[in-house]
Amino acid sequence: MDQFLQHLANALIMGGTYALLGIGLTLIFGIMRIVNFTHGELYAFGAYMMYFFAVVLGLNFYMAIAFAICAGMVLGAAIEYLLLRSKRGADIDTTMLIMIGAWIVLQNTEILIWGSVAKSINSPFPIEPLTLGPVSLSSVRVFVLFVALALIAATYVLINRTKLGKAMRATFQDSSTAALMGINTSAIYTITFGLGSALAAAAGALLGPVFVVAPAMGDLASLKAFAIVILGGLGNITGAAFGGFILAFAEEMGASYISSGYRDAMGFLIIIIVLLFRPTGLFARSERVG
Amino acid sequence: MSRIFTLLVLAFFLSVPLWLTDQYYLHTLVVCGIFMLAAMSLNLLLGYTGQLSLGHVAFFGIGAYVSALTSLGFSVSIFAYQITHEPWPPVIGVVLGGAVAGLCGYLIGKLAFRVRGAYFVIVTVSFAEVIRLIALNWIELTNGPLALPGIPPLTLGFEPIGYATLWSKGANYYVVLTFIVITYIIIKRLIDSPYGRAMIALRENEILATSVGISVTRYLVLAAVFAGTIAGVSGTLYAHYIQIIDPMIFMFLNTVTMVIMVITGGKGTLAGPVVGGLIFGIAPVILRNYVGPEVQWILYGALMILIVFVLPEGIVPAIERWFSRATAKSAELAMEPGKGARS
Amino acid sequence: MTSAQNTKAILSVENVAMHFGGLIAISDMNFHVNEGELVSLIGPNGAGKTTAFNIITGFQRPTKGRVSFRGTSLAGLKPHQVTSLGLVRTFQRTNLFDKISVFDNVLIGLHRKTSARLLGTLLSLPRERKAEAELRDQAWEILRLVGIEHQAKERASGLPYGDQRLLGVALALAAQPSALLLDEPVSGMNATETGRFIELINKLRSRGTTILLVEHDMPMVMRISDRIVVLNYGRIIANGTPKEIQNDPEVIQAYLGQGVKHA
Amino acid sequence: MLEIKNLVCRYGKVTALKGVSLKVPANSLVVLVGANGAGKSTTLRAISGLVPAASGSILFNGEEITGRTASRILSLGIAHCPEGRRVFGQMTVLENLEVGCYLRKDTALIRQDIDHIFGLFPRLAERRKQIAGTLSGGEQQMLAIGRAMMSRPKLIMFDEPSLGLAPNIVSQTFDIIKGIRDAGTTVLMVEQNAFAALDMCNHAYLLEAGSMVLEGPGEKLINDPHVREAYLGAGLAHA
Repeated sequence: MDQFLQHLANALIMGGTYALLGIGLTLIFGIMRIVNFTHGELYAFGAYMMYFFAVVLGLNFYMAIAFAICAGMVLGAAIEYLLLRSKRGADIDTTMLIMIGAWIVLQNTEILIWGSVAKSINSPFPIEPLTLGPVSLSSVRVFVLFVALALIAATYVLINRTKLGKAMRATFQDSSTAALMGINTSAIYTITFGLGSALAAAAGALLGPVFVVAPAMGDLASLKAFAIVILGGLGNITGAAFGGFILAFAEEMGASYISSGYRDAMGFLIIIIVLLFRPTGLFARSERVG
Repeated sequence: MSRIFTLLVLAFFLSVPLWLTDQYYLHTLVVCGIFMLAAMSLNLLLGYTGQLSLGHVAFFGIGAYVSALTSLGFSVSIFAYQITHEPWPPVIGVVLGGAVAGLCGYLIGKLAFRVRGAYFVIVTVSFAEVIRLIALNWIELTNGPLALPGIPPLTLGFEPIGYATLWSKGANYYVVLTFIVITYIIIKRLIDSPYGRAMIALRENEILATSVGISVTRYLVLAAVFAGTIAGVSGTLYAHYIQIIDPMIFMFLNTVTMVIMVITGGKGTLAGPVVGGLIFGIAPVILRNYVGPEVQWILYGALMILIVFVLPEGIVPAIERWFSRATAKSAELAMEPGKGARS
Repeated sequence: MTSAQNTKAILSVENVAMHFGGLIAISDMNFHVNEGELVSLIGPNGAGKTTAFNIITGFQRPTKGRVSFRGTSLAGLKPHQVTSLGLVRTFQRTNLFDKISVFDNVLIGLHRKTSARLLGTLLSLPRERKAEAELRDQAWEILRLVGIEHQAKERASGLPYGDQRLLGVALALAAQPSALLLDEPVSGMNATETGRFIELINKLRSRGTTILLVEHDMPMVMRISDRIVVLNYGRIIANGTPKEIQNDPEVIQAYLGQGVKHA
Repeated sequence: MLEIKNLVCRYGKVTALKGVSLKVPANSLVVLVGANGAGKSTTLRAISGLVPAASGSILFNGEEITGRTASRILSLGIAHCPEGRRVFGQMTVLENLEVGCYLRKDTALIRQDIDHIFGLFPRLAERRKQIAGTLSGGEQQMLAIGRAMMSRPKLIMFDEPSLGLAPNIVSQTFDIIKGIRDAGTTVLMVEQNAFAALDMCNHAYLLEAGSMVLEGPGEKLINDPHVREAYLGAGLAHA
C-alpha cells in the first residue's frame, strides 16, 4: 500500500508536466489540426533554454523559467508564421511533412549547438526529500507540480475568461464567421501555436532541473503528447489535463508492476487502444473548445 | 520510348559492379538499394493509396528480425513452454520475413484503417514504437540492445547444382537489384490493374470511390499487405547483408528516410522512390566529406520543407512535365499552333 | 401509397424520417420511382433534398422508415454495396478524381465490371490482359456516349466546367446503374452546357435507365421530368406532372413565400 | 450609401457574379431576390471581404472598399449576418454577443448595448448563460441578428434570414428587420422568400445566374411575371 501511495505521488508529479504538454498539443493538433511533430522538440527547446538562461548566463532560477517559456512561445509563433501560415487549408499530409522536416532541423540544430552529451541544471531547492507519511518527494518535484498546476489554471482562464480567449474559441468554431466579427483569424492561429509551444517549453523548463537535458528527449515527448491528446479528446483542454495524469499513472504502474523497460510503451498502447475502440477520446462528452 | 529508356537505365545499373572497383561505394549502393526497396513499398501506401504510414520501419525491422532469428535459431520460454528453433537456411528466412511482415501489414491494416488521416499516422507510429520497445526488452529472443550478431549471409542454389554464399558486395548488389526489378514490375502491374486503380481512386476521393462500388477496407488492406511484405523482404536483405541488427533498426528516423525518398522522388509515381532513393542513398557519401551528420540531417529536413513548398509533387513528375512541355513545344513548332500542353 | 400497389416501382421510399438531435430534417417521406421513369425531387433551399438524397444512396441512415431498391432494403448497406445493387449516384459539386486523366476516371468507374484476379494480374496472364482490353473498350464507349471522348487524355481538373459534370455522369454510368441518381447536375452550367446535358439524359432514357434527379434549374426540370416530387420543411407537399406542379398553389407558396398579393 | 459597380467574382472555374451593379441608399431596406445559385450570397460575401472580387468596385459612403480585409470593412460600419445563422455553438449567448463587438474599444457602452439587445430579445436575456448551440432555430436567428448589431453598424446585411425557420418565426424575423431599418440602420437583405421580402422592402433587385435582370420598387417586382419564372421556370405556367 505504501508502495502504491509512493507511485501515486510520483504519477501526480509527472502528470502535471504531461498535462502541460498535452494542453499545448491539444491547442495545436486538436484545434488547428496540425499534426505537430515539433511539439516534443519545443519541450526539449524549453529545457535547453532553461539550461542556457540558468547555467550559461547564470540568471535567477525562476527568471530563467519565465524566459524559457517566452522563448518557446516565440519559436512556436515563428514556426507557424514561417512554415504554416501560407499552407493553411492545405491537407493534413502537407503540414505534417513540413512539421517532420522542422522537427529534424530543430533536433539536429540542438545537437550541433549543445552537443550530444546530456546537461544538468541545478535547482535552488534542498536535496533532502520532503516526507509525508510513507511518501517522500524531492522538493524540486513538488515545486514543478505547483508551477504546472498554476500554468494549467492560467491557460484555462485565458481561454475561457479573456477577450483573446473568446476570439480564439470563435475562430476555432467557425473561422469565417469569426472573420465577419472582425477577428484577425490568421493572428489567432499564430498566437495559438505560440501558446501551445510555450506550454511545451514550460514542461521542458520545469523538468530540465529534475532530469537531465538531452537532444533525444523530444522524440518520446511528442508521441506522449499525442497519446495525452487522444486520451482527452481532440481540442478538449480539460480532457488533456486529465489525460496527462492518466498517462503518468499508467506509466508509473506499468514500470513498477510489469517491467521498467515497458514504461514508455504505455503511451503507445493507450493510443492504439483508445483510437481503435473509442476514437473520440475518453472525455469526448465533456465541454470542448473547438 | 519510355521502355527503351527503362532498359537503358537497367543496363547501366547492371554494369555498375563491372567498373566500380571501390568497395565502399559499392557497399553504399547495396544499402541504398535496400532502402530504395523499402521506399518503393512505402510508396504503395503513401503515394498510391494516400495513407501516410509513418510506422513503415516496423515492417522493415520485423522482416530483418524474423529472418535473422530463422537463420540463427533461438530458444525462448513463453508461459513455461520452452520453444527452441534450430537454424534454417537464410533463404527460408527471407521468405518467412516477408510473410510475417505481410501478415503484420494485414493485421495492422485491418485495425489502423478504421481511423484515417492524423489518427492513422499516430497509430502507425505507435505500432512501430511498440515493436521497437519489444525488440529492446525481450532480451531472451532479440538480445535487446546487445544486438544479434553473426547473421549468415544469403546462400543461393539447389541441391544438385551446389550452393553459393553471397560474401561479396558485388553478389549482394545483384541480388538487391533483382529484387528491385521484380518489385518494380509487381508494383507496375498492380498499379495498371483494377486493383491499383481502386487504390488510386481511394486516394483521390474516397466517397466518390465508394459510390462506384469500391470497397475501402479491402483495397487499403491489400496495399498494406503488399507494402508490408516488400518492406519485410528488404529488411531480410538488410539483415543478411549487414549481418548484425539491433533495435536501432526501428528508429523513427529510418521511416523518415524512406518518407523523404518517396516525397522527393515523387509519391505516387513508379520511378519516384527509385530516384529519391538514389539521391538520398548517395548524398550522405558525398556530404560526409564536407559536413557532419547533424548538418546533413538539417539539410535533409530543410530539403523536405522546401520540397513541400516548391516541388510538392516531387522530382519525377516535375521532370515529366518539363519533358512533355518541351516535346509539346517542338510539336507545336512543327505543326500549326494548337492547344499547348497544360499541366 | 405502398410498394404493393406499385408493382412497377424500382425504387421506393417508405415512411422515411430523419432527425438530427432535436431538428427534424425529414418528417415523413413516401414516394417511388418506376422503372424507366424520370422523377425530379425539388424544393426550396433547406427543404431536406440533400438529406433525402443521402438516405436513398446509403450515405446516411434514416431515423426511421425504409428505402428499397428492386425489393431489396438498403438498410445497413455500405455505399459501395448500394452501388453494387445497381443504384448509382452523382455528387452535387463537381466530384471527380481530379488529378488523373479523363480516361482513367472512367476506368475506375468501371470497377464493378472487372474480372481480373490478383495473381493473374501480377503474372500478367492472357486472361487478365484480355479483361483489361475489354475494360478499355467499354471506357471508350462510355466516353463517346457522354461526348467527351476527344478529351480522354486530359486531366479531369483541366476540363471545362460543363464537361467535368458530364464526366461525373460518365463515372456513374461506368458503374452500370439500373437507376441513376443525379444531384443538381446542371448547377453552375451555362445554357449550352445545360443543353448538352439534356441531350445526354434523353440518350440515357432511350436506353431505359431510370433517373431520379435533384435539381434547382426549374426550366430544365419542367422540360424533362415525367413526374415531380416537391419537398418542403421535410415533407412532400406535391407529387405530379410538371404542369400540375407549376400550378399547385402550395408549391408556388413554398417557392415564393406567403405573399399578400398574387401574380 | 453602398454602391456596387460591375462586380465579377469567381470560384475556381465557375463565375458566380458576372458584372453585378446595385445601389443601397441610406436608411433604406433593399432586397436581393433570385433562385438558388443566382449569386445572392456571393454578392454579400464580396461586400464583406470574404470573397475577393475579380473585377469591379464596391463603394461605401464614397470610399472604395474592394480588397479590404473583413475586419477593416466591419470597422467602417458594415455588418454581415451570415446564411444559416452560424452562431458560435459552443459559446454562451452572452459570449456570442461579446464576440460581436470584438473590434469596439468603448467598453462602457458595450454593457449598455448588450442590455439593449436583451431588451429587444427577452428570450435571449433569459438564456444569456446558455450554450448557443442548444437554442432553437428562431432563437439562434435572434442571436445572430443581435450579434451583428453589436458592432453598431451603419449597414447591416442579412443572408437568408428566413432559411429553415417555421413560418410564424419567419414573420417575426422580418418584423425585427423592419424595426432595424426604422431605427435608422440601412439594410441589405438576400432572401428566397420572395413575396414577403418584396413586400417589405424599399427597393429590390432580381439576380439570375450571376447577373442583375430586373430592379425596381418591391411592389412592382411582386407583380412582374419574370420573378415567378425565375423561381419556377418559364413556359408551361403561362401556356
